[in-house]
Amino acid sequence: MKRYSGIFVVVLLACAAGGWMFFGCVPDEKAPSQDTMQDEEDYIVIGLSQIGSESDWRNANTGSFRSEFTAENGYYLLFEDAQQKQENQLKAVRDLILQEVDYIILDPIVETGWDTVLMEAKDAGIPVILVDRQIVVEDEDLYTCWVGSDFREEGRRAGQWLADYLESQGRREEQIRIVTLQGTLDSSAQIGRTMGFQDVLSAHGNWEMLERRSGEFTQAKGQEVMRDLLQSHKEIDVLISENDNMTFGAIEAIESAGRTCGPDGDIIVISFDAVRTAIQFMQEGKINADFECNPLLGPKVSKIIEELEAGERVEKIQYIEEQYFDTSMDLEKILEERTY
Amino acid sequence: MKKKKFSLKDLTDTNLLLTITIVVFFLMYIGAILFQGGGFTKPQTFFNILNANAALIILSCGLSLVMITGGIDISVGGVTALISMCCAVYLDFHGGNVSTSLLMALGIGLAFGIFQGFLVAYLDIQPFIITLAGMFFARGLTTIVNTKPFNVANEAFTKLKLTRVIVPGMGAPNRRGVYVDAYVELGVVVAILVVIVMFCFLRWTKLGRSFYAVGGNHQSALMLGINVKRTRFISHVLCGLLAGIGGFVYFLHVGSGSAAHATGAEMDAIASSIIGGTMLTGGVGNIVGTFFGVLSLGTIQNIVSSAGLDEAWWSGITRAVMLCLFLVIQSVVMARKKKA
Amino acid sequence: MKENVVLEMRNIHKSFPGVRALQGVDFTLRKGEIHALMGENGAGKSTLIKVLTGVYGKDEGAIHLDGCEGAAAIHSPQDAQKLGISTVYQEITLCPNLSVAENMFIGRTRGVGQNWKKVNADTDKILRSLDIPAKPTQQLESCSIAVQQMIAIARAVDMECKVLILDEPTSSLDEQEVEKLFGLMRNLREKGVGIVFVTHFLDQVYEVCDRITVMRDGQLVGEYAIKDLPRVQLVSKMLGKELDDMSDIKDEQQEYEKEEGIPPVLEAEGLVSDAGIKPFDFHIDKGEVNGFTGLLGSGRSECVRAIFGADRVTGGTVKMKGKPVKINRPLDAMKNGIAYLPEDRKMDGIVGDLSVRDNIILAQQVLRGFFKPFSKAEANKIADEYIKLLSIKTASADTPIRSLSGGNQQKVILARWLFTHPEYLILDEPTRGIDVGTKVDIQKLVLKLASEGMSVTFISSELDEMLRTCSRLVVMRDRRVVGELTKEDLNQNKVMNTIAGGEE
Amino acid sequence: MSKDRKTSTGSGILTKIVRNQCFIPLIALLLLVAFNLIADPGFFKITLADNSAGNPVLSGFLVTILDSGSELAILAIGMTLVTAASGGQDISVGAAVAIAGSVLLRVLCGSNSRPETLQAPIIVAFLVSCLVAMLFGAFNGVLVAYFNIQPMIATLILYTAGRSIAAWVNNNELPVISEPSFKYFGEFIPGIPIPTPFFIAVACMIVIGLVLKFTDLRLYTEAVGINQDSARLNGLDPKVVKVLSFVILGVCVAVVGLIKVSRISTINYSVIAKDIEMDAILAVALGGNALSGGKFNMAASIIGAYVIQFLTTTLYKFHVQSDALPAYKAVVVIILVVLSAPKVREWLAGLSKRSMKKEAV
Repeated sequence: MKRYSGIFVVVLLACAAGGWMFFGCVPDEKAPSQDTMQDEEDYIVIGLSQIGSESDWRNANTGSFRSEFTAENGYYLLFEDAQQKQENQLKAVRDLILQEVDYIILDPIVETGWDTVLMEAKDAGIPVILVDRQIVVEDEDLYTCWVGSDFREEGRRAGQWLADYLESQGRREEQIRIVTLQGTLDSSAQIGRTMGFQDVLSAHGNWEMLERRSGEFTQAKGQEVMRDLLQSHKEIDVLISENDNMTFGAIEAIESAGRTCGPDGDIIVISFDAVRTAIQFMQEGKINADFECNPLLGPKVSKIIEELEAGERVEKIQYIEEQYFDTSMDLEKILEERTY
Repeated sequence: MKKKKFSLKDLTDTNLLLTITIVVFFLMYIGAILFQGGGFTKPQTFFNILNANAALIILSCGLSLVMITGGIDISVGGVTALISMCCAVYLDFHGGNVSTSLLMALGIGLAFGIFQGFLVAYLDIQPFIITLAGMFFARGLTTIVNTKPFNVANEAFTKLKLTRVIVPGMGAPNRRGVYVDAYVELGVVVAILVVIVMFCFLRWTKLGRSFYAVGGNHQSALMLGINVKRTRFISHVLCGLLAGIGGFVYFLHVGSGSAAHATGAEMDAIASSIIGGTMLTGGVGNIVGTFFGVLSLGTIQNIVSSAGLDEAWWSGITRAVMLCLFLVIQSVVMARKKKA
Repeated sequence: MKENVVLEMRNIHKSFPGVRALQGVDFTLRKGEIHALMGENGAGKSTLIKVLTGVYGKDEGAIHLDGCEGAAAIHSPQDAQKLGISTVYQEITLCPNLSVAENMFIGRTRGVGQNWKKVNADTDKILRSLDIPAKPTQQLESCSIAVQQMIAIARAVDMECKVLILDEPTSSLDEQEVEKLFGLMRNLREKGVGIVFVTHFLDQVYEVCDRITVMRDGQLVGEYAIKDLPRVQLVSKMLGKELDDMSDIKDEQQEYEKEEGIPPVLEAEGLVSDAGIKPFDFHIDKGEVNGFTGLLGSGRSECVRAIFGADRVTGGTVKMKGKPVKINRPLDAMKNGIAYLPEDRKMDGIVGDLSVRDNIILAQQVLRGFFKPFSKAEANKIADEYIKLLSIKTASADTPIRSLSGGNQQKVILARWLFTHPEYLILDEPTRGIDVGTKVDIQKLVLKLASEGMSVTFISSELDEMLRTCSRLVVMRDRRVVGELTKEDLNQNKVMNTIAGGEE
Repeated sequence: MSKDRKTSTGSGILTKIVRNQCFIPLIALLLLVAFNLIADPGFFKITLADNSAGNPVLSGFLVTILDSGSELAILAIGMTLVTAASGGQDISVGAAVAIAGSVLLRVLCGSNSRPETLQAPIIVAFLVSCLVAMLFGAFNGVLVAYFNIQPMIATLILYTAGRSIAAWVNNNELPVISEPSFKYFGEFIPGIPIPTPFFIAVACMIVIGLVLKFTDLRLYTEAVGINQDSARLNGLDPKVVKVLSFVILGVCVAVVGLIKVSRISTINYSVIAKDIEMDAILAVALGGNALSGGKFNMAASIIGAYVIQFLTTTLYKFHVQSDALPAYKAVVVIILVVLSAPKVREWLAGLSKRSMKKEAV
């Protein structure tokens, strides 16, 4: 009887293969299927390969693309969530190539390992726009341009702000003990911000970096690591936290350890990203300064795409405008304008 | 018996479940082609599913072996991560060569298999708890070997990684009209070889059949003169060995070492085996089914993402629904058996 | 070793924790004979066979095989197979998920490869030669139980064994199939194979066997040529009562007189369950002690399980005190005042890791409901009371029941059901595997309870216990009620004759 | 012989202590304490200081253990029951916590993910999340009891889908609660220097203690876990008891969800209560409860949970990477499991007998 089941399976396989031939290869040679045709006629199809949805920043970033590339604006957006894995992202880009999108927007998880897949995109004639994080490739022509924040500049500005702030507080000559909550190691934000701050740090002999630990950009981890740091270092004057989510966690840890932070507290907190909640924290006096890492890349990318559609050349590296906030500003007003 | 008389009742449990799996897979794929078109019409989409899941296919084969004997192994994901990290470190920091790293991968897999197999088979410890510990251990050890995720730059390895096997006649023109050959990665070839070898092993060797015997009723198997302990032991060792191969294929696919690699791979592998018709209670299962089980999961992911659904949660839910469905089918088959 | 002897077991001892399963048993099997191994349940037949086939190790004694120098070393089923001992067990020990051919050949040869084509062809040949209606590639499970049994025998036969053990192979076969099997057995006898045949069907023994070895309570009763041992004597030897012992009077039991006008405590009509018994009628009156008797496998346990709702009841009606009741699950029965002490103490009776106290209160606790637990003090009081009442030997009420001896475990279970104050108590083999003192205690208790107005159904493999306690016996054979004996009919001869099938 | 008996009664109390199920986890705890005492007595320092809200609060490693161990202890309660009744473990608790937390936030926030005020009383939100968690527990239970699927595999379904469902409940947004009183559950109530989760854990322990005392839960669960057939013949319905144990675990999950979400006032679907199922199973095993079901000791499980937290915190203190922790835990598990394997025990018993004999000679 096994023989019959075998026949059954073979028949099935044949059916399926036949189906494939019919639905797959045949229309392929003649014309694209109806769906894609409609897409190609009416819309510019954008494929977005996003890292995940691990933080508010990321969600604001995704949201910015979603609200920019709408049908009303003449776009069709295919969204691929890589759930923090490069392998998923590689597959996502390949799938997008196969789906013949017009542009691929890639927010790379790590810096390396992109050559092949970008080559495939190039071969398929699909321009790739990198956003947020940067990559290392042998041939810079593999991608069209990069849009994002200048992390090193952010770090440098944070250092500079700290120097100014300490001076204004009259603590210029004091021994300043600093701890850093780093982001996910080897991410461009982590490298940039750490190095930028290091640039300023090395110019100040009285600043001492007690410890740098990774909080992996998450709130839970930030809280955990900060709790640990507080227990192993008695005196901490400054906390540099490389994103807001970690900062929130760290503040929890600081408070539950019975310490205080912010302008009136004993630990100066400098954070990055400046999401809405962080501004609220600033209002409550828990964060001293926050350096924006603007997630609203949608409009800028959309402008670039318009230029490309028009056949223009675009700049290879495009920094997005960024600001910073500290407690001396009119936070009420900022908060009102803040959309994320 | 004439073909007319053929009915589902005549199928063995293994073949019945296998048939269900294959039917579901092809219905799903044909449905995707019909309703989503786009990328699914291209053979390369299918090959991409294979490329992305080659390692999972191998891991699932190992799990199927263990599950057929009535056991379970949830350490395979951890072992995969450990292997990719060890190989990456070895290749990049110690200038090792690729073939030695392959041996290392197999060695690690075997070591886990032998250790766990011994504890399970000869000390009668529940396989679930011991392989759970194995998973913990492998994951932790991965971080101890190296914390940071990094891409391997070793030339020989990169060359191997980029090796592609062209599938003749399956290519398609891309949007520029250039004909692109369809390809699979080296890992897929390995995976298919593994599937064939394991299929033959289970189908035609005495040891393979005794796997079924032990899983079906280990008391009977003992009475039939099968060395039950040794059979169980071998199933774990083979699973370990396949985890070694799968780990290396995974490493070859991602080309990097990271503690976060292959998270949840063990659960995916178990789910694939179940969907592929491997009975949890042992004694029923088929490697071909497992192969299609993996493909079904991969296809679901593709369908979900190209349908524009937010992949991160939709794929989770659809997979769970599918798993639930197949578990209930198995349960019903079991009930049917008991009644008869 | 004597001429013609293929297997000789001498002075075999085997103990399990709390039980001495085999005590110095001898067994001799000659070439070309069919040798019946007889005994009631718990007599040690299965243990003896498992020792012979290496499933259990023996504590003492030696096994000699024809063609082997000295004592044979049998430590595993594989060893036994290699030495030419093949077994077909009572429960089918083939793998249901493999094909027929695979079942025939797996585990028999060393090496990796197997030429399945040849295996299938060989299997086909064997199946044909033995007239077994199965295909080599068929999944075993899709064959009927009888065919599976025959395949198991075919496998054993094909292994060119010197000793073939058939452990109740006929229990699931119909007459034609049994005939076929007997043909096969005679055929093998001609070829010089020694066959050990274990069965409960006396007809079959007298039809096919040459010699009988009888065991009782882990001991050898004797070895007899078939012509020297008439049927009734065989039964009496199995049950441990000589026929001339008929003077044994029911001294302890008062004659039960039915009170007129009161409906029976329980009345069942056409009751049938999915455990494979034929529909039966049954009733019991207030203060009556009756019993089901019959050999093992005759369906006596299944009957009471059906009454208690332990098996799925598929038909029939039950009335209690004249009122119809529905009993679908044990709790229904318990609520109606029925208590059931199950046959298999280990599997169905005790909750091994729980303390004696918890085991005593369990049933009553379930009746009382989830939100009304006994306080620890109450439970202890109850436990102590019953420990004293039934003189249960235990270190304390806290001791896990597992560590008690069989008899005391049984008393605990009895205490559990007495504590529910049932109107109708079913005792299925309450005296199996326990010491003599406790046996007597339990019988006395049954009579006392009956005199206090409780109805009791008492089942035992030991006929004299039944005769001593019961005022009415329902006799069963082949899962069917074949007779009901009361008053003057209640004597060994009559009962044994009814069990044996009314001949002689 | 008589000599033997004397020594055995003499050491009776000792054997009783050693036999007690709490013995192993307590010994593990003592070992950890001793290790920390030697390595750094500062581990045990507890300081009282004001936090940002001006409340005096206790801090120190011990407080951290009591605080962070709460979730584990609560889950260990439910896991112990499930293990006892079904002879298997629920691996979906982490995912279920994510669902419970997500539902809680959803009810509290309404449609707006950043509400200024709570849209519903916390108690209502908690009850809703409790109900949802119980439903998911019942789902697992039904698969296990009525479909006869091994618990680990049955709960694999929810394990796979749970976090996705959690994200779906809130449309993949990350709601943030700004209401300060919501933080009380995960941090401190003003004026009380001990972290609230500890009180919640204690409350759970008291509740389960009372339940075990005033209902038949223990007897039913153990009877079903030890001998299902026997339990059925005593009028119990093993299926119902199994489902019940999963539903109780659901309640525990909801409580943990509340604490977890309250701690950070928001939720991260992929990280919240990650791997907590493994720790909870470990706690049960460490408490000396058979993973194959049957008799259980709730206190031992709870102590087991705190021992694991103790181990975790100790490892953290010595700067073990948080990702490397599982390796150390795995070693502990393997040693425990191997030591408790019947075969190894037999072998050890044989070994000690032999050595005793040698001594006698």
